[in-house]
Order: sequence, then C-alpha cells, then structure tokens
Amino acid sequence: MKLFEHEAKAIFSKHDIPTPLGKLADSPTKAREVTMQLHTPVVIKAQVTVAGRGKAGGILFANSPTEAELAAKKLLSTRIKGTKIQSVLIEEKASIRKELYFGITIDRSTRSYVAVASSEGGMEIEEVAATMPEKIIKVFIDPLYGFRSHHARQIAKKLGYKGRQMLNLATIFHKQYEVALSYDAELAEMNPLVETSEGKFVAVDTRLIIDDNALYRHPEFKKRLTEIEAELPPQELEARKNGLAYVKLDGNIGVIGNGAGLVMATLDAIKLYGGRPANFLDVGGGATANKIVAALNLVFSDPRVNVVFVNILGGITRCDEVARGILEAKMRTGFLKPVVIRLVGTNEEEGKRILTDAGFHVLDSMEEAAEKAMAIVKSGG
Amino acid sequence: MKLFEHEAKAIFSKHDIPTPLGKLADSPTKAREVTMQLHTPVVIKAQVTVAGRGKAGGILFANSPTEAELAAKKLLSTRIKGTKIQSVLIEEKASIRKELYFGITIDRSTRSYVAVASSEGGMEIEEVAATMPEKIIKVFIDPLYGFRSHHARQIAKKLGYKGRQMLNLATIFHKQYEVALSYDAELAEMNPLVETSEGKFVAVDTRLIIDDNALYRHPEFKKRLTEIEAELPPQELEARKNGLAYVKLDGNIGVIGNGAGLVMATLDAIKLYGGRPANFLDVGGGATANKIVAALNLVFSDPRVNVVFVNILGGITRCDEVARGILEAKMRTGFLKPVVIRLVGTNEEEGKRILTDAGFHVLDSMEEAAEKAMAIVKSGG
Amino acid sequence: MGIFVDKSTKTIVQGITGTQGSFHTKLMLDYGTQIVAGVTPGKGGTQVHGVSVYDAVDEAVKKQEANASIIFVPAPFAADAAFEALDAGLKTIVIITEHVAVKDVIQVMARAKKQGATVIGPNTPGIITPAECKLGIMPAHIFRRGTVGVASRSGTLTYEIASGLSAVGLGQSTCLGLGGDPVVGLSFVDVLREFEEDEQTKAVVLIGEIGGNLEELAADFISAEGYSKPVAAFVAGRTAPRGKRMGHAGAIIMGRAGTAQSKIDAFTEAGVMVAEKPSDVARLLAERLKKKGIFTGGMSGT
Amino acid sequence: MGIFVDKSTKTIVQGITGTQGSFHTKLMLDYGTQIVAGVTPGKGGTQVHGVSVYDAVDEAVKKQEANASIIFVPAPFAADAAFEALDAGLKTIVIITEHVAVKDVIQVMARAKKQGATVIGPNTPGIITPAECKLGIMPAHIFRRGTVGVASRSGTLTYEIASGLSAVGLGQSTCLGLGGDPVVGLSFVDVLREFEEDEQTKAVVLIGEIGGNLEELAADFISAEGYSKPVAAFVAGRTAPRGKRMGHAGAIIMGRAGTAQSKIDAFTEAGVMVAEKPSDVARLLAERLKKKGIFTGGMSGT
Repeated sequence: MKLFEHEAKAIFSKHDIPTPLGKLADSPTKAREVTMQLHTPVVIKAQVTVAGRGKAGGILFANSPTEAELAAKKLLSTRIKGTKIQSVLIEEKASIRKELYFGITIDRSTRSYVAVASSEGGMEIEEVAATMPEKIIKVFIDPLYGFRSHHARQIAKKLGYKGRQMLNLATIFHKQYEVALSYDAELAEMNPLVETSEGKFVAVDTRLIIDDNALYRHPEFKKRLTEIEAELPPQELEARKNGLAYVKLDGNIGVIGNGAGLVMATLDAIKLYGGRPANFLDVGGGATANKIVAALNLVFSDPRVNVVFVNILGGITRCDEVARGILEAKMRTGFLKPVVIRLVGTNEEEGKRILTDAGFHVLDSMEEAAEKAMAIVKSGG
Repeated sequence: MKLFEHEAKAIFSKHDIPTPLGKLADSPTKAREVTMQLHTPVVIKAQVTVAGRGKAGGILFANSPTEAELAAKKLLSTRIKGTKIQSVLIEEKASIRKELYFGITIDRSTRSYVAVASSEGGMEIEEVAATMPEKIIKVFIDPLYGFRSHHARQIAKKLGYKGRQMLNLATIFHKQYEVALSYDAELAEMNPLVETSEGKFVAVDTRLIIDDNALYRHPEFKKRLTEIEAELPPQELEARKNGLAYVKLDGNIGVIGNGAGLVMATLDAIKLYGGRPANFLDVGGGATANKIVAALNLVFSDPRVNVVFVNILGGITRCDEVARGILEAKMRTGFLKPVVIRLVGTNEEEGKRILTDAGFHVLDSMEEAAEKAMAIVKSGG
Repeated sequence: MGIFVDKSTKTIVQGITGTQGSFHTKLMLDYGTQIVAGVTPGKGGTQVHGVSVYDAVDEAVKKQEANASIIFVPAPFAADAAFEALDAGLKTIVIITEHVAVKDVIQVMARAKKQGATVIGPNTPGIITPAECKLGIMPAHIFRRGTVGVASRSGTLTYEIASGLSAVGLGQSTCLGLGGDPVVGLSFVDVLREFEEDEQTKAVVLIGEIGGNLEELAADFISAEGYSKPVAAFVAGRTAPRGKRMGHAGAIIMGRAGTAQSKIDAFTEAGVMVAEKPSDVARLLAERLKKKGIFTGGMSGT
Repeated sequence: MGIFVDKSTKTIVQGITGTQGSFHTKLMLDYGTQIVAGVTPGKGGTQVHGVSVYDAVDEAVKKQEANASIIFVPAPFAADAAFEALDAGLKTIVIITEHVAVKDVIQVMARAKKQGATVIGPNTPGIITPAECKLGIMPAHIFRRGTVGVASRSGTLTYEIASGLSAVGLGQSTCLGLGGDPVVGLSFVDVLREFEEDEQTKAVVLIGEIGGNLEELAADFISAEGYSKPVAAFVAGRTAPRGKRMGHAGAIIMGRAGTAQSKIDAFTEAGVMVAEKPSDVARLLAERLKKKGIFTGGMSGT
C-alpha cells in the first residue's frame, strides 16, 4: 500500500525525523489559511501516490497566501496520470544547500533489507543507479543482526559529512530503518533529504510503501484500504472485489488467463503478432465459474476492447469449471464481442465439450489463439 | 522497577492476555461500588510490590459489596512489611481447576532470557525449583532468534495440554514474551496462571519488573518513579537523591564503604565478630566529600545506630576527599556517636593526616576496624 | 536423481488438516511421494488420508525420519511453520503459501542459510522430480521423466512450457518453481549449480519474468563459470508497464530496473537460447540437443 | 603472559573524549598500556593525550592494527559501541560502563559468542596483567607481577584482596573483574579455563558475591575437571537479606537461590579454600603454596 506523502511524513515525524513545517489542505480556502500560518515561500504539493508527480506538474510554489490559494485551486481541479487530486500538502520551502537520497528497501538477490544512499537526491534513485552508479551507497542489512548505529554513521561519513552533522544524519538514517521495519515497509524513502543552508537536515519528500501481505499487522491502515478503494477506477475496484489481479493497458485485445506468468506471456504473444493488449487479468489458481463470469464482465466493460482472448491452462484450475463460467457469462450478458478461447489441461475434454456444444471454437495452442485474436481485430472485430 | 499487580495486569491485558474482570479501589466506598459491577465472590488484593503478600494477609475474599467494603477498609488501614497499602485490586474470583506458573526472566549462566513454566503454580517458583525440580520446565531463548511460537507450544504440551487448550496456552506464553521484551522486563510472570473449570486460562496474579537501566526507553514510567519516591522510607529516599546504594538492615552498627563487594564484606566481618550491621551503604567509586557528608548524615539519622564504621579502600576514590567529607560532616552536625575509620589507598597519607589532625584514629585493616566497632558497641557506645 | 527431491525423500506436510493441505496430500500420495507425516498444532493424534498427524514437527521428524517438509499453512503462520521445520533439522522446505509478509520471509531465509537448508518458495507451485517425487500443487500429468531441468518464477507458464517439452519427447529431470514473491529461497544461480552437478540433467530451461535481477545474475553466472549444459530461457512481461505489479508480488519493473528486455539481453549475451514464445522453448532445445547428439526424439504427442 | 591481555595487546579506547575515557586513557598510558587509538563518532581527527581519535572503530583498527577495545561510552550507547568493536573484528572487549540495559547486554554477548570474541564486563573495573597491560580503571599501584590469577565480581573488594596478596609477596598473573551486572561476558568457569592454560599462573583466587550461580558452576567445574592449580575463594554477602540488591545489579538473592552459604558450601565441597575474611585469602594461599613448594616468600610489605 502506497501511503500519501503527508501520511508518510506524519509517521516519519512521529519517529523524530525532521520534516518541513506544513499542513494539508483540501480546498483553496484552506490552502490560504494554512499558508498564513507558515513562513513564505511555500511549496504546494498534490497528494497522489503515482510516481513522477513533479514532472507531471503536481508541485507548485507560492510567495503569499493568495498565490497559495490559486496554486491549490489549480491542483485540486486537475488530474495527475488519471488520478484526481483530493488534497495538497503546503509546506515551508527549505533553503537547500544539498539534496540527498536515503531509502530502506528490499534486496532480492541478498534476500535482505538494504539501505541505499546517494549524494544525488531529488531524482529517481533508479535513474541515479543507471547513470551514476558510483554515486550510490548500498549497505546490505544482516536480517539476524539489523542496521546498527555504526552502519548509519558509515553511510553519513561516505556522503561526506563529519562531526555533529555526521551524527545527526546517522540518527535520521537509523530512525528511518526503525520506521521501515516497524511498518513492514517495502520502501521507506526520503528523496530529497535536504541539507539546509544552515547545515540541518530535513526530509522534504518522503515515500512509504507498506507490504500488502503485512497489512494484517497494521490494522491502523484498514480505513486507508477503504479510502483507496473509493479512489480506484471502477474496473480496478471490480477486480479487487472479485480477487482478480488486473492491470489496465492501452490496447484493444482483452486478455484473461490463469497464472501471472501465463497472462504476461499471453500479452507478449499478442504484441509479437502485432496486437495491443487492453489489460492484464489473472484469475489465479483454481478459479470458479463465478470468477470467470466476473473476469469476462470486467473485460467486456472496457469500451476499447474489440475481442477477448481467454487463455486457460488447467492445473488446479479445472477446464470444465472455466467452460461453465464462460457459458454463464454468455447467458447473463450475451457476448457482443468475439471471444477466442484456448483451453487445455485438467478436465480438458469436458470443458471443450461444453463450449463446443455451445458453439464456441476452442483452440489448443496459445500462439494459434493469439494469431486468431489478431485476425479478428484486423478484420474490424 | 517493580510494577504493581494492577499495572502489570493492565499491560498484559493490553497485549491480549486474559486477566480476571476487576478494578482498582483506593477507598472502602470505591471498593463497594466496584464490587457491585462484578460477579461475586470477589478477591480483594493489597497493591504492594513487596513479595509474600498472600502470607502477610494482603489478600481477602468477599461475597458481597458490603463484605468487599469491609475487606478494603481493613487492608487500606494496614501495612505489609512496613509498606502502607494505597489501593486494592478487586477482581472476580476465578473457578480454579489448576494453577500454573509461567515467567520470562534472565538466565545469567546462559546469558539469555529463559521461559520458565510449571504445573505447580500459586507458590514461589524458587520454592518449586528447590523442592520439586522435576516440575520446572525451562526453555532458554536464543537472543538472535527469539522465542518462537513452536517453543511456546512445546511448553504448553509439556504442561499436559493438547488441542485448542494447548494452542490457547501457547498464545498466552508467546504474548508474555512479547511483553517482557518490549518492556525490558527483568521478570514477567503469571503466578498463578489459572486453568478455570471451563478450561480457559486467566492470569490471576501477575508481576512485571522493569530493568532500571532500561527505563530511559520507557518514559511512560517516569511519573511512576516519582510516585515510588513518594512512598519510600525517608532514609531510602535520601540515599536515592544522593546517588547512594542503601539497604536498611536490623542491627546497630552503621556501615559506609566504597564498592558493593567491599561493603558486603564489611557487613560480613562485623557479623563474624558477633556484631549486627544496621545498613548497607555504598558510596560508589570516586565519591566526593559531599557524598561522604550525605552518607554520614544518612547513617547517623538511624536512631538504632550506636557506632559508624567507615571502610574506604581508595582506588578512583581519593582518601583525602573522603577525609574532608568526614571533617565537614563533623563540623556541620557534630558527631554524637563514635566513628571508626579504616582508610587506605589513593592519597592515603593526606587523608590520614587530615583525620589525625582532627583527632580521629585511623586504622589500616578492615578486620581490625570491625573488631574495634564491636568493642565500642559492647562497651555501650 | 534430479535435484533436491527424489525417491528417497520423506516428507511431512505442515498444515495437512487444512483444505489445501489435505487435498494436495492426497494428490502427492497418489503420485507416489513418500508423505510420512502431517503436522497441525492442536490436531495431533488424528489422521489425514491415512497419514498420521502430529502437534509438532520435531515429533513427526523423530517418529517418521522425515527429511523434507511442504508447508500449506495460512500466510500469517507460514514463517513460524518454516522456523519449526528448520529447528527440527529439515534441510528441504517447500513453502506453497502465498502472501507471506516479506519481513518474515527475509528472517526465514537468513535462518535457513545459517542452518544450511534449502527453501523453495514461498508462493511456489513446488518441485517435482517426475516418476520419483512430487512436492507441490502442479498437475502431475504434464510432466515426464527425462533430462531437462526446469526452474521458473511462474506456475502456469511452467506447465505450458513443460507440457511443450513433454510433447516433443523431452522429459524433465526436475521442475521447480522459485516462487512469485520478491524474496524467495532459491535463485536461478542456485538451481543452475544444482543442475550442473546432477547427472540426469542434460539441459536447463529457465523461465523468468519482469522484476528483480535473478535472470541477469543467472546470465552472469553462465558466462563467468562456463556452464557446461545448454540453457534455454523464456522471459515473460515484454509488454508490462513500469511500476505495476503483474499478478505476482515480485513481477514489477522499478524505474529502469527489472525489464524483460534487460533480462533477454543478458541471457542472449551469455549464450542462452531465448525463446520468443513459450512454444519455442521445446523447439530450440530439441534442435540444440539433436545437434549435440544427446536427443534423438521428435514430436511424440500434442 | 597472563590471560586475555599482555604486552602485545594494542587497544583502542571507545569514548576516549569523555571525562572518564580521557582520564583513564592517561592512566593506562602511564602504566605502559599500548593505547593505539581512540574512537568517538563525530570527533575524528582530534587527539587525546597524544592518541589519535577516529570516527569509527574499523578505521582505527585498520590504521593502528588494534586487537582490543576498552569502552567508556554512556550506557545507552555502550552496546552499540560493543557491536561496532565486534564488527571490526576485535576479539577482546572491555566494557567499563555501568547501567547498560540487560536486553542489550544479552544481544552483545550472543553476537560476541558468534564471533569468538571475549567480552569483559560490563560494569567492571577491567583487567590488568601487572607490569604488562592495564585495561581498566583499577588503581595500578596495588598490583604486582606474580603467579596468582584473580577473578572477581567486585571492584574494591578485588583491590582489598589483591593488595593483601601483594603485601605477602604473592604477585598476580592477571586480575580481572567479571562485572557487577547479572549478565556479563565471562564466568568464573571461563576464567578458570584460561588460568589453567596460562603458565605464569600457579594459583587462582575467585572473589564471589551473592546472586546467580556462577560460583556454584565454578565449584562444579573444579570438581568435575580435576582442576590442577590451587584455588582460594572469598564470597561476600553472608549477611545480605533476601530480595534486596546489594549495590551491584547482580548482587541479589532471589527466593532461595544465590545465597553466600550456597556458594561457600559448593566451593568447600570442591576443595576450594574459602576465606572467612578478605585478609584470609592471602594467608590461606601462601600456606598452601609454601606446602607445595611453589612459594617461599613471606610478608614483604605493610
């Protein structure tokens, strides 16, 4: 679960990590009021969880309450990457001497948490890693030992700080580690972590992504889950409710399959034959007829979809159950768009019989099916 | 820091360990009111941190609010081992099928926490260990790994439980471990942990002793520290304020020394010569003259003291500083009781000179000095 | 033979009394897997499909001389189950459970490393050495005994590719799923090492996907060590957008890292045959093995 | 010779810039101890009594080839300092600091064990091998080079007994304080083992006190292993009441456990000479060593 910047900041701040003075506003008037209590200039930041907010125009500056009101008005009436902006965070602008990066995340290859720091803050860390790998400091954290205070000091020192500043920075790093671990974070990040012109450190932008699998240990975010659902596009909400893994893409061939790898491979095959998938949709293992119905409804609801490709390789999933789901969906809604079906594996014969009896043509090879879907699209549906 | 039973219970309960329904009362009237909200019979327990409360009459029973009021009245007007009872905890009496023991404490020899359980709850665990060692289950906890849920189940099983009961009991054990670690406990104990006649488990009496050295991590107990001081006998309060380690004993020879081992050995020597020490008082390392003055005042304030034995072996502690402290104390208060001084070590000559000039006789051997103190006591001071 | 599990593997099922545990115990027994005991705390003394259930792993291990475990317990308790198996001295542990918190997984892996144990998963279909031992939930009929070792980050895609291999007469030595989570017990490199040592294995198939850099590390390993057996690979997710989880928790492109192209490039550079479509894997491998004279078969089924 | 520290020991002082650290660095240097560096995070680049100060232990160790550390940092940071020393590969660590939280101490000891390092303390006066190396805060003038190994749970009482030994001409091979806390790095048994191996040591003195069972375990060890060197002991706290901390955090009788009598009985049964008064230790030991022909001296001081 991605927390909003202001939520992450509240948590960081509770753990004594310095953050800029500021407050949330959900209306231009509120933005004006908030700014009156702050020293100008202020920065007004759209509260969205999508990446690339700055480039998308989600960050504005203001020198007075009136300017802040206008800026908030502008942001609160726009969308960033399709997401409506519900609130803005207004903060005093830090006087920047240097922008640093610090984050705690998961390293797959060492199977551990890793502390990542860089003297090049303010840009995406993957960008730094790709273009200036020598500017990245990584300290892998022994899971049975933890990130100790001398590890934190080592990083602060490598960033070029000494004396009191080195100690202050190390303390911030260590606190962030504590936040990351106690909140089951996949990523806890300060970017930039600013060294002000007075030599102090302030976490100017922060991100905190909680491991969804650990949310049961953090009931305080339950409410947040409901809020997220309220903000979701209707298709994603529908998918979530039905336990379907769904990602919207920008093509016109709807895809349904069982198993993440198989569905990804299906999208790739479509592309290989020159097509453009409209979505990723994994019904998971052992899908029931009902789940298949929900999946079909979901994909059909996308107006751009011209054809739907159902790719099932039965393992725990039973082909007859899938076939029944397809029939039921057809009976309930009628299929206004063509459906290409590939169905093999557990109870294959029964599944094929059901579908053939109902007039469907069922294929054995996913490549063949992908080609057929393409042909339908080319022929105009 | 020893927490009161009701404080420990509040913490245990917050961590989902079942405790009896009950409430605190600081007056007989309150006791009546509290009892009216509970199912009788109830148990009324004096809230004191000294051990052996039951044997000392600190636990009473009542079948009605009126009886509870009377019982509370009785307890609130008595003392247990010299401590005034400030409040009583009134709880519904559990229907007992079996009394168990479970505790997490520190094992010195393995340098780890240890979980201790016994099917013989309700008595002091050291007593069980001494008389029925086969009834003690000990599981040492690897500090780098922790007490895992299967360790807890193992203990529950060894106690003779299976099925749902085994799981419930293991959960309670595991939660207690979490409490012990997160509160820096020296001892977290449920005794008895009762199996009720319905087969449920309830922590009927609980103890939680926090490591004093870790209190800086638990600011919530700061207030508690002040309260403890308010309840201390005046001598112990005085000692605490002056950074002196003081334990009241029941003899008539006051003792002041530097270093815990040396002071203990001094008490032992006095006893060896047939005397009875009035106290243990360690001024610690590097004591200043002021500390010596405070120590002398403290010991002199005990009316039972007939003679004071000062035993100093200077290491970081300087003999001249000690001598100056003795002189100053004498000037301020006048010594109404004889003082025997043994003074050797760092700056010994200067110290001896100061004291000899002031008319004191200074000895070199602690044994000799102990004998001399004894002689003074025998001669009637 | 094969790797990690074979005829001699004696397994306990942790969470045997649950729906999944019980269902798959039956299927594994049917396959011939030696399931010697089950463990569900609090249900000791009962039986599931004729298998004795114990309260604790150490008990089950002692009484039945087990040397492996397969875990079906719910996510919040899966790590604890793994710790219990590790403490009982088991050296092969398959965690089928998905949605285990990554913090817990990290702890389990560190402990396993310390004890020299192999963890497969979590969020894996398991491992199968065809005709010898199946520790997992994969449909058994797809697999045939043979000489191709398969390691995969994905379940159904493994079945897709394995059935393609079986269809051309390329049976498998061992097929295993690394698991779909960001942190799993085995890497492609670990598995490559094992297959290198395994006499039955003559060629290796790696089925990767977007996210992380296990594929890149495998490619580095193959180049650096001069891997002796032919390796074919398929990488899913060429069309996946940045920053989106594609079904698996581990299948996500972060910034520039973890793209399919990066993995495909690395494999190609290391001399690994990279298939464009799942069905190409069997074809590429059959051609190569025929050239080397290791394989003489042809299409033997659909 | 002696145990743990000798002429060749090169030490860093952690917390060298603090009042205690700086003061005792001077005294240790005066004694001839090789203090090769100091460490105070944030104060790197300065000097204390001519000793270079570094920000980190690994830096100091690398530049000055240190092999031991003595820690004077305040209690809340003492465990972290010890972790840093352990991570830098130091194998002998003396923690002078008192009031370290026991949870932290337990972690430090577990880590030290894993790394094969020796921790002396916390809450110890330190260790001295007279005429070679002093790592501690004990008054140096009390000690003389000789053949008696001394291990103690108490500071001043050690000085009392050591000065008694010195006075009769019984010098010391090494004197060390285990530390006054409930959990400390060394036990009497650990030290007995070391003294058994040390050629310079001809006899051992153990200075115990109430609380815990280190003395009983030492007695068991002496009986079971047939200890080859004469051992004398003094146990403080015969008059201590139950349940009260006598100055040291570790000096407390819990229920029936940890009484002086229990320890004295155990020692007596194991053939250890138990002194009634501190001054008896030197007398008992001198008599025994004279009988064995190891010691010929007599009273040589006050």
